[in-house]
Amino acid sequence: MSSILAQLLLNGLIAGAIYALVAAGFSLICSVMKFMHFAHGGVVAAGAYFLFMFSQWFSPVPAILLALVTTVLFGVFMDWSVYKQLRKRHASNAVLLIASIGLMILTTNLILIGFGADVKTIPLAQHNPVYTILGARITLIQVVIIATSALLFGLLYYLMKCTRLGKALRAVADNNAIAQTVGINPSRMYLATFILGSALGGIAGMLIGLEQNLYPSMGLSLVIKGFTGAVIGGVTSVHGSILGALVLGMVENLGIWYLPSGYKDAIAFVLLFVFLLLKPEGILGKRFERG
Amino acid sequence: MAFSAYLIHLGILSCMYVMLAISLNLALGFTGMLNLGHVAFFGIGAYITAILSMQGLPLWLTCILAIIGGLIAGILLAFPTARLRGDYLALATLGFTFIMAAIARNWQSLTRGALGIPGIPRLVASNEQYLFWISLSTVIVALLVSWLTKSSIGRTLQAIRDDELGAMVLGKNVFAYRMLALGVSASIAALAGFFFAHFITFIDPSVFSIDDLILMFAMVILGGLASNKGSVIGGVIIFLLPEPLRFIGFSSSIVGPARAILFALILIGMLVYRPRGIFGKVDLS
Amino acid sequence: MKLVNELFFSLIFFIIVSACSQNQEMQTQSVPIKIGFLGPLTGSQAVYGQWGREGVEFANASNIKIIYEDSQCDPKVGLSAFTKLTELDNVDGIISSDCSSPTIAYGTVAQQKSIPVIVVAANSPIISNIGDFVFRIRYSSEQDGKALADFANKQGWKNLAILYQDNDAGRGYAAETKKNYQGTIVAEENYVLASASDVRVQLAKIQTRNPDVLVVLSQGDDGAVILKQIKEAGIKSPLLTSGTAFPQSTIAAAGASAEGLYTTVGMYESDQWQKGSEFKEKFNEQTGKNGAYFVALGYDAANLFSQIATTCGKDKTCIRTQLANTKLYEGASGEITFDEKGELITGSLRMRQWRNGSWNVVS
Amino acid sequence: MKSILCVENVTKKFGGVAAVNKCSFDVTQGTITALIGPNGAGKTTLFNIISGIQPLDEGRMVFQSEDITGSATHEIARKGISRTFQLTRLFKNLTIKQNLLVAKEVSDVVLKKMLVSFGVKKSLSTKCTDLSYGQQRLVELARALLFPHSFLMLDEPTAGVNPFVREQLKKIIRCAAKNGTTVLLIEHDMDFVMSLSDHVIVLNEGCVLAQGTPAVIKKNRRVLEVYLGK
Repeated sequence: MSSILAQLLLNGLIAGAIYALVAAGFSLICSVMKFMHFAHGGVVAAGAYFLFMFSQWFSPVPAILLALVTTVLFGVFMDWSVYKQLRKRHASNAVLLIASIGLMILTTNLILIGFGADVKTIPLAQHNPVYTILGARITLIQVVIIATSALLFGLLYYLMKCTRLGKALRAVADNNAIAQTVGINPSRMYLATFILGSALGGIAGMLIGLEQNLYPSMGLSLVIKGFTGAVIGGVTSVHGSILGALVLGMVENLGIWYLPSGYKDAIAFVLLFVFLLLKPEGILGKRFERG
Repeated sequence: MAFSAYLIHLGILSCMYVMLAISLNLALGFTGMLNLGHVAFFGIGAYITAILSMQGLPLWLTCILAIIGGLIAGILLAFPTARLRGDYLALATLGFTFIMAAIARNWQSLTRGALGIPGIPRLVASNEQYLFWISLSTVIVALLVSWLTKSSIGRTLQAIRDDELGAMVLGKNVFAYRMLALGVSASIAALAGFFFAHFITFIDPSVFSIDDLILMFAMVILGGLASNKGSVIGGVIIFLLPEPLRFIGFSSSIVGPARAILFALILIGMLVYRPRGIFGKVDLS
Repeated sequence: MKLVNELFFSLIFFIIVSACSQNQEMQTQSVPIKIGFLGPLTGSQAVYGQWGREGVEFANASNIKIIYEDSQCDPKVGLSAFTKLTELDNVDGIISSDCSSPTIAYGTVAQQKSIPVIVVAANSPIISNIGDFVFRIRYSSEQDGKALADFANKQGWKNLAILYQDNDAGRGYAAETKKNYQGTIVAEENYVLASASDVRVQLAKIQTRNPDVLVVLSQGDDGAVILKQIKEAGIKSPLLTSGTAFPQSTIAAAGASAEGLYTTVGMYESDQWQKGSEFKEKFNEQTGKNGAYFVALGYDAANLFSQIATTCGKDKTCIRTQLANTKLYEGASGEITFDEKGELITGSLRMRQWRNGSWNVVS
Repeated sequence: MKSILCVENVTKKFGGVAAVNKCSFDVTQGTITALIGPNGAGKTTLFNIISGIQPLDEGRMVFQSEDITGSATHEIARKGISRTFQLTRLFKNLTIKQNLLVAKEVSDVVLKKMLVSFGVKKSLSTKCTDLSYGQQRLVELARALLFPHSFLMLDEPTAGVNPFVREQLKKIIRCAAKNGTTVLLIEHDMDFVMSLSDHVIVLNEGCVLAQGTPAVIKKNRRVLEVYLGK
């Protein structure tokens, strides 16, 4: 029985790590710019599809780099063309949320026209050896996913807490107006946030694309799990969201060990409800005070 | 004759969407509640009448029970979300829609799960009669909501939307009013679900799909927040707008996604260039 | 910023202009019989609509005019599209390469309006008793389930586990397999398409029951991931599935993890059907794509309507009777004969196994 | 003279800092009582505690011999406590008429008369966003007066208003007091306070430093030290 338990915990860790990759980018953008960037799912899906496209013409390493750059450009273009116009018009974050849902639909359907509807897999992922730890089986890509999300946890913690950029981002997140009085230019910070957030989204998309199938509406289901994890961990803290996403992965996988597996999404949302009611600031976040 | 039958069909579905837009506007436009759970109430209404009418209950009874079911669901959702505002309320209510979809898919003894419920009795034989009944009830719903929003209750709802604290200090029990708004909005959505179930005679968990949710939001925002006239016109425009796409000579693999892209562009375009929509006077706070 | 403005308004202007021009061109057509095509061209199931459409277009029968509509795999949109086709274009027949829920929605109305419908993709058992105007030319999930159960009985496997996708097709397969299986069902797990990418927990639950054989019933496009995860989970027991659920593209995507997979097979996939192999070659030459079963079904549906149109013209009841008496029609997808409920009669399906890169028929 | 409101040992801490610290005082029925003190003395926090917006950590509040500690804002309001805010809070998307009707359903005639007497020369259907700052303060005060109340709390009514509106406010407050309303107001403008109030309570660092008639308070050494500094 112990090997099954080990497999369950490992599955929870893998699923949690995948959600964490999405949650990291989502919560970075959400904490600095104070709105739920739903279309981050579209950026993640774009990352996966760009890797699929480039890996057909280039060898793996250039394909990955090209895919990352194009995803960042796509994310920044999204901010420039829609969110920036809304910010100029002092749109509330509810308006930004609805606009991001609109962008999510737009991206999904652009992928549908561009890449067609059928499910794709990325050719790079063919040789994927399986390892066994304590009786539980894990593939190379899954190890890379867990390692990346752990690395991101540390890197983002370091970035936000110990670098000048991180302090500036947190200053803008805490109070945009006052941050300006000390010479921080918020629009440059927003650009940096979107570049970083979209890069995280691109990395998430590529790794998830290697691990699972690619289908046009993959972005939506991923971003929903991503923001649920972010809320659990604390939307205002990036590394908190990564932790929250891991918790979500664990609870989901352990949950459907006892419940019928059809309730997997429902478990995620009951968890979201519980945190929204009892601890909206999440495990590590601070009160999400807004004007 | 043929063209009129097609128009009647579109008329029936437009009435359904107008009811959904008006009721969503009551929560979103008048009370300022970003409720992404509106499609769940629609689904609850559809399932209640489908399950009960298959047991042989008369349709006027299942209609009332569907409305009451919607009311109860709206009130129940008001409790856990009492303290939530803005994006957090949006996330929680979106979660409610997904939970209802999972229940519809997994509680197989009640809802037959993914197989859905076929053979739901039609309300009336011909579509013309159906159009009469659904447009009658749409007019009644529109009058009820516009009376409510013009009354002192409606004024208090708008006060709560603009400044909750200000309303509280004037003795208004904000939670009770929000519960009322969500309850009424939910029961109208459930009524729309009732008409849908008896028109299409087959429902399955896809009634809880969030694609419809985005459609409803586009209708309310295009029409204008806190304007019932706006929701009616926004509902009709958004529903009928993609119809000409059917007649365009695109190769059909483009027509499908083009419709969704058209919606998304309209939604984003409205939010950027005209956030108040056509008739709205209020910004989404 | 100006750019976004122009782009946005020019798109709207372009759509409206081309909408008006399209109407004139429709009137001047000579009047062959008109057939409406309904299928999902967007959404997660869009691949089924697109396969069916490719088959129908490939047939390009001269005496029928096809009008395509997108149902988005949604009953509301499907019914609107159906009403437009039957009321506006007053089509004389429908080819449905669609999901079950829209098919059931407009199938019931087609039956009332006595419009013949050929169902190519929808799998739900409900469709077989909609009425005598609705015909289905693909072998149904019942036949699949029965063939899988008989094979497992014959191989002497005592305990069987089932993993199926929780939709009408998956439920139909699972129910039929359980009905015909003599051994004990040790585990029954399902998953939802949206989170299909992760069935590890279901597999872990199945492993604790250590079944002799695992039956996997999915809608095909997520099959590759499931096979990969089964291999990763180290499940050694033989794998059984339905032929339509695992077309060649999924087998290719699954790569090494499809090794040793048994699937039910109609005449078409197993290349036992001469006309089927010819169709595949012709289709591959002209389009460069390999013709999935659903493409062949679309092709047959168009040809059936075209052949019947020569005798019946626009008389819908005549089309229905001709369809009902179709006997041993040699289609690309196989031999087509309908039973009294309009379902395809096929001999019991054969089984085949995928071993080092090729199929070999086993029963 | 009966006291309408008793505040006993009220304490409110914000993360260790005691904004209001064991503060006790009574407000006598029918008087105009002013609450003064340097910035950060806890005046507005105290107002928010009385109207139930901020929960208190310790202490009790009794209004017309009924304990209102911990009751919800709308319940406290319904007991007859009406208030205005330091930063005017009007329902921005609603007209003047709608704003006033939320407080109490009255005929247009009454509303028009009130606007005239307040010196607000705008039609009832003007949207609040089209009013000047001073006019907005007057409309908020009108709304507070319209709301059925016996106790009126005003948070810095004269902040940022021109002298004409200031005189207008003085007239309105005197008239309200004459009709039996008890008024408690926070104010920094000493002439306004001294010429208007019957009783003055001086708050410093969250507790009551001194209280008495304006004349007594003017000469109280400790009050001068706190205001003018040692």
